[in-house]
Amino acid sequence: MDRKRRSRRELYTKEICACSIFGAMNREGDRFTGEGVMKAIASMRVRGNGLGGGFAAYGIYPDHRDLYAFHLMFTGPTDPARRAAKQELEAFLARKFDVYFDEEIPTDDSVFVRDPPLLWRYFVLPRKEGEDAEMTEEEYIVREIMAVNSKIENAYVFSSGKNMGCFKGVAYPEEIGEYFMLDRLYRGHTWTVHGRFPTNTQAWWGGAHPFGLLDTTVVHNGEVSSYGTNRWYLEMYGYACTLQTDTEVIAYAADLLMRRQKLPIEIVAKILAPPIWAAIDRMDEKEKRLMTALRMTYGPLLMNGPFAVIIGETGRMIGLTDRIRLRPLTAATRGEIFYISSEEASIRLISPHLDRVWTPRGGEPVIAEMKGYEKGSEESYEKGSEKSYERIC
Amino acid sequence: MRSFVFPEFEIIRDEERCGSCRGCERQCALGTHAYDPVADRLVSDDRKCAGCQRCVIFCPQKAIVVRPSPSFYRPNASWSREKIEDLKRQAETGGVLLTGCGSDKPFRIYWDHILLNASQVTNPSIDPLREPMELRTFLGRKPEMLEISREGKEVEIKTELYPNLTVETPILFSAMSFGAISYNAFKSLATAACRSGTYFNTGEGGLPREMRGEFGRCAIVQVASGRFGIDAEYLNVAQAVEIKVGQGAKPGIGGHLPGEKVSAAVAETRMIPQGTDAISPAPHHDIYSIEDLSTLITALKEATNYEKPISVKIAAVHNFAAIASGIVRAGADIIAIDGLRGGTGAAPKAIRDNVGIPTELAISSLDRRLREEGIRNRSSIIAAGGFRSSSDVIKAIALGADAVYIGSAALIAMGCTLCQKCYTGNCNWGICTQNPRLSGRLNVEIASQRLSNLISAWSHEIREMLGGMGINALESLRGNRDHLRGVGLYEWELDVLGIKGAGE
Amino acid sequence: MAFYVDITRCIGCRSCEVACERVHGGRGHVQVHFVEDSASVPLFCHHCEEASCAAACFSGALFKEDTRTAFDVEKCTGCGLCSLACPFGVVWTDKIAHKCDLCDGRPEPTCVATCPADALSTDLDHLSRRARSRGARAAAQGGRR
Amino acid sequence: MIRVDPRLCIGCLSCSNVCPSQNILRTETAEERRIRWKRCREECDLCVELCPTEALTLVPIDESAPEPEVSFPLAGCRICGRRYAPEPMLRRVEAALPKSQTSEWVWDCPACRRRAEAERTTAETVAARRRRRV
Repeated sequence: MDRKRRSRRELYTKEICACSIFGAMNREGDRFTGEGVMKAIASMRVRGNGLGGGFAAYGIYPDHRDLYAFHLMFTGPTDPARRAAKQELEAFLARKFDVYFDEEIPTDDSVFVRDPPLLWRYFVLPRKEGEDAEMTEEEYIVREIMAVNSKIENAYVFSSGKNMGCFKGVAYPEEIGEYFMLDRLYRGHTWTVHGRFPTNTQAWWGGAHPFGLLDTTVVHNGEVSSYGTNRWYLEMYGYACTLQTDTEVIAYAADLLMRRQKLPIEIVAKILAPPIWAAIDRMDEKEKRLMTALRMTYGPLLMNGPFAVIIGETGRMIGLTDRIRLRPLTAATRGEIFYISSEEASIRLISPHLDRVWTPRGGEPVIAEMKGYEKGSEESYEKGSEKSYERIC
Repeated sequence: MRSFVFPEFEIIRDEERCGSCRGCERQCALGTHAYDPVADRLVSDDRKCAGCQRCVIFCPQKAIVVRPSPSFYRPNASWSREKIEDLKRQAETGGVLLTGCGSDKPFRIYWDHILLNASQVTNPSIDPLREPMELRTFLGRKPEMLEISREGKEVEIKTELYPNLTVETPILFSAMSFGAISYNAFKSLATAACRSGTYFNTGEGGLPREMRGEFGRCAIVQVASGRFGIDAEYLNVAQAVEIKVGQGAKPGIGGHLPGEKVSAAVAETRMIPQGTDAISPAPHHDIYSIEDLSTLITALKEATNYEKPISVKIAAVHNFAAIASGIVRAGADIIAIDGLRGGTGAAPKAIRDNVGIPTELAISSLDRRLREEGIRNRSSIIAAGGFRSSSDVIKAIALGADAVYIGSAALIAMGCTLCQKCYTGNCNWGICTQNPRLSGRLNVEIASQRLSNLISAWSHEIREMLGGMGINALESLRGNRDHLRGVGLYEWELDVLGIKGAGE
Repeated sequence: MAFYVDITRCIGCRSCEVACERVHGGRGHVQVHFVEDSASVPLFCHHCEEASCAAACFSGALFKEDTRTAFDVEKCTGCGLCSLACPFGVVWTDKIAHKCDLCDGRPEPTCVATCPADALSTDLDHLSRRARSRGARAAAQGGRR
Repeated sequence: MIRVDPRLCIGCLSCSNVCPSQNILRTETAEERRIRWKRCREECDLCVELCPTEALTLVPIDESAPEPEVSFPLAGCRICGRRYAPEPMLRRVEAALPKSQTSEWVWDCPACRRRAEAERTTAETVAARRRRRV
C-alpha cells in the first residue's frame, strides 16, 4: 500500500513494549563514563528481551558544544540502499544546514549486534534563508528533522541536541553500550538508559529508545493507550510521528509544552498525568480553575495507560509515572549524584549506600537539576535539589 | 375514495383471555379498538392501527398481539410492498408522503462493523468499579496553548479561556422542540438532563417561561430559521446557543408544525397566535452565505456577552466537512452534525430516506478535516443521528466526536416505539402530541427517571469499555482510532473511517 | 325528540321494557312502574331541555345534541354521577351508564314500535290528535269529555 | 403506582371501573363504600386521566409507601332511609345542577325519585279510576 493511502487511513502500527529505565545525574556537573549505568541496566536484564536498548548522554561533546550533533541512522536491506539514503540525506543537509564536521560513529565491531545500520554523526548549524529567517533555530531544526524522518526513506535522525547524543540499537542495552564503547569513549554528566521488551519481534534500530528531539530525550516504560489521541493532537502542531513508538509522542509532547509553549515542568507533569476530577473538585477555587483549564485545553495530551518515563534535558532530569502509577519508578540520591530507576536494586548495585531513596507518587514528577541550571523562566527553582511536588499553586 | 392499501398491521385478540376491560379501547387514540356492548366484546379495526403497541403493553390479560399484516402483493424484487403502498397512498391523496422518526432504510450501519479494543498483558485493563473512570467532557473552543505566569509557587493563567459546556457524560439530549413533543416529554428531558449533569436542547420551540429558572442551567437553546420563541432572556438563561442550519432527517428543507399542535402553551412559548401553522423556512432568510452565518454567530455572542459557546448544527451532506471547517472559521465553538438516520417529528419520506450521509462517516471525515487544517481544538464536535447504544457512543468518540446527541434513544426510553406516526399528533405514548388527554399519560417523574437511568446505564457501560481498553479518561479515547477495527467493510469505507481492518 | 306517554292507554304489559332490553344487550332503559294496582306508567328518559345528567357528567359522555340528550359510550367511566343527577331516577349505572339513546340508528325507538296499546309515541301531535278525537267521540256520544 | 388525594376523592369508582388490571378494589356494604388502590406497577394512567376530581397522580413505584385507601359513609335517602350514595358525590351533583332547578331531590334515592315521578304523572288517572270504582 502506498504511503499516501496509509496516512489517509492512519494505518500506523504502534509497537508495544515493556522496559527497564535508569537515569543518573551528577548535579555538580562532573562528568563520568557510561560504565556505571551500563552495569545498573544490565542488572535489570529480565525487564528487557534483547530487542532494544539505548542511552542518552549529556555533556559528551564539549569540543563541539555550540553545534547541533545529529546522529543519523541509515537503515535499508542492503549496503547500497544505505549509501543511497546517506547521499540523499547529505544533499538535504547541504541545502538546509552548514555542516562543520561529520564522521561515522565509532563502534566496536567485536560486539555482536544484529543487523546494525550505517551510523553517522554530523555537527551542524542551521542555515535559515528567506522566510525561514524569522524562525527560531529550534523551530527550524524540528521542522527539518520531521522532514527527514518522514520524507527521506531509510534515513532517521535519532539525536539532534547540542553537546549530547543518543546511542541505541537492537540488543540488550549493555551490549549497545559496549558496541558504542560508552564506557571508554564518552564522559557525560547525565545519563539515561533504556532496556527494551517489545512484544513483537520486528524490532528495528530506529524504534529503540531513548527518543530525542533537540536536547530533550525520553526513556519510557509503558504503553500509552491514548496514543492515537496524543498523536492527532501533536500532528496538528506539525509533529510527524514516524517512529511508531509511545516514547516518540511523549518526547514531542514534552517538546511542544516545554520548549514551544514554555510551560514549567510541574505544569507539564499535570498535563501528562493530571489529577482525577474527584481530586480537582476538592481543591481550592484557584487551583481548581488552573487544573480545569489545563485538562480542558490539553485533554488530548493526557498520557493514558501505564507509563514511567525519564525525560532528560541539558542540566535536568525528570522522572514521571502515570497518574495511577501502574509502572515502577524509584528515585535516590547519593551526594551530588541523583538516580532514577525502575528498580531500587539497580541503584544499590552501583551505589550501595544512598542518602535517600523514595518512591514518587503517581503523576508527581521528580526533578533533578544541575547546579547553575537556568532555562527559560525557571530561575525560581531551588538550585541543585530534588523535589517531589505535592501541589504546585 | 376507497383505500387500496392493506392494513399495515393485524390485531389478534385472544378472546379467551380478553376480559372486556376495554383498556385497549381507552389506550388507543386512533380509535382502533371499540367495545360492542351487545356482544360484550371488543372489536378492532386493523386499518386504524399504527403499530405503536400501546394496547399490547397495557392489556392486563396480555390478550392482544399486533403484528405486521401478512397480506402480500405478488413478490417483486423491484416493487416492494412499501413502494407499492406509498404509490397507492399518493394516488389516493395527491400529496407528499409524510413520516416521522429516523430513516428505517437498510443503509449500512457502520457501528455494527466496528469493533473495540481491549487490553491484554502489556497494558493493564482498569476496573471501573474500583478505580476512577472519568467521562467529564468540555464542549467549546479550547485555546491553542495556555500562557502561565509564575511567582514562586503562585501560578496564574494569563490566557483568556473561552466559554465551555461541562458535561459529566458525553451524552446530550438532541433538539426536540416543545410543540413537536408534548410539554411533559419536554420537561422530562429537561429534568433528566439536570439530574444527570448533561444538557437538553430546546429545539426551535422556545423555552417555556416557567421552566427557565429551574432548567436554564442545563439547556442549550436553539435559534432556527423560524426564530420562534427567541428573546434576550431565552438566550441568556441557557448555557449555550445553537444555530440550526440543517437536520439529518430533512437536510435542505424547513419545518412545519401544523396549527392543530399549536396549543395555547405552545403559542405563548413560540410567540405566535394559537392554532396557526408554525413554519420554519428552509434557509435562514438572513443567512445566504458563510459570512452571513459569521454575522449571526457574532450577533449571538454579543447578545450573550461572550459568555456562552455558540453551536452550529448542520446536516451531514456530501461536502459538509469543508462547510463545517468554514463554520469553525466563522466562529462556531461547537459543530453539531446530524447524520442520515437522524430523527424528526415530521419530514417528507422522500427526503428522509434519500438525503444525507451516515453519521459514522461524517464524524470521521469532519474530525480529519479539522485536524488537517489544525483547527480541531477551535471547535468541539457533537454527533447526532442514530445512536442506539453505549457502544455506538464510544465508537463515535473514538472516531473523533466530543459528545453525542441522542434523540430517538431518549424518546424510546420514555416509551416511544418508533411507529413513525409523530406527524399525526396522536401519539398514544403522550410524547409527540399536544392533546392534553394523551400528553397527560407521560408522567414527568417516571419518564425523567427512565431517561436518567438510560444515561447512567450508558455511562456505566462506557466506563466498562474504557476500562477494558486501559483508559481512565474519556479524553484519551477521543479521535483514538487505534482502538477501532473494521469488519466486513470495503477498503474505501475503512479509508473514510480512518481505521484498520480487524487483524490488520 | 322525546317520548310521550298516554298513561290512560298503558296496560302495564312491560313489552317496552323487554324490547328495550333486547335492543340494548340486556340492559334496558325503561321501567314500568305500578302505582298501587290501579295504574302503570313506563318511566323514560325525558331528554330534559336543561339536562342535569349532562351537567353532572365530567367526561363529556352525556351531552345535549339538538333536543335529545345524547350518550357517548366511549367516554363513559361509569362514575354514577349522572344517575344521582337524574331527577327521575331513570339513568342507572353498572360499570357504565345506561341511558336511553332513542335507539340510535333505528327509524323509531323500539319501545314505541313495540307498544301493543299504542300508548307511546315520539310525536306529540299524534297523542294530541288522538286525545281530540277521543274528546270528539265522547261528545258525539253525549258523554262528558 | 397511584397517589390519592383523599380530600378530592368523591368515591365515584370511575377509577375502579376503568382500571384494566383490576388494581383498584371496591368494597361496598350497606353503610359505607371503601376503595383501595393496590400498589400497581402499571403506568397506564387511565384512572388518572378519567378521575373527575383529579384526585389521582401517577408516581414512581415505592414499595415502602402504604397502599392508599379511602372510605365514605353512604348518605341515606330522605324518604325510604336506604343508604344509596357517598355524600361527596351528592354534593358534587348538587353543585353541578343548573341554577334554575331545585335540588333537594338529590337527597332522595333514585328508586324513590322514580316512585315520586310515577305517582305524580298518574295521579289524575289513579284518582279517576278510584272515583269510577267508588
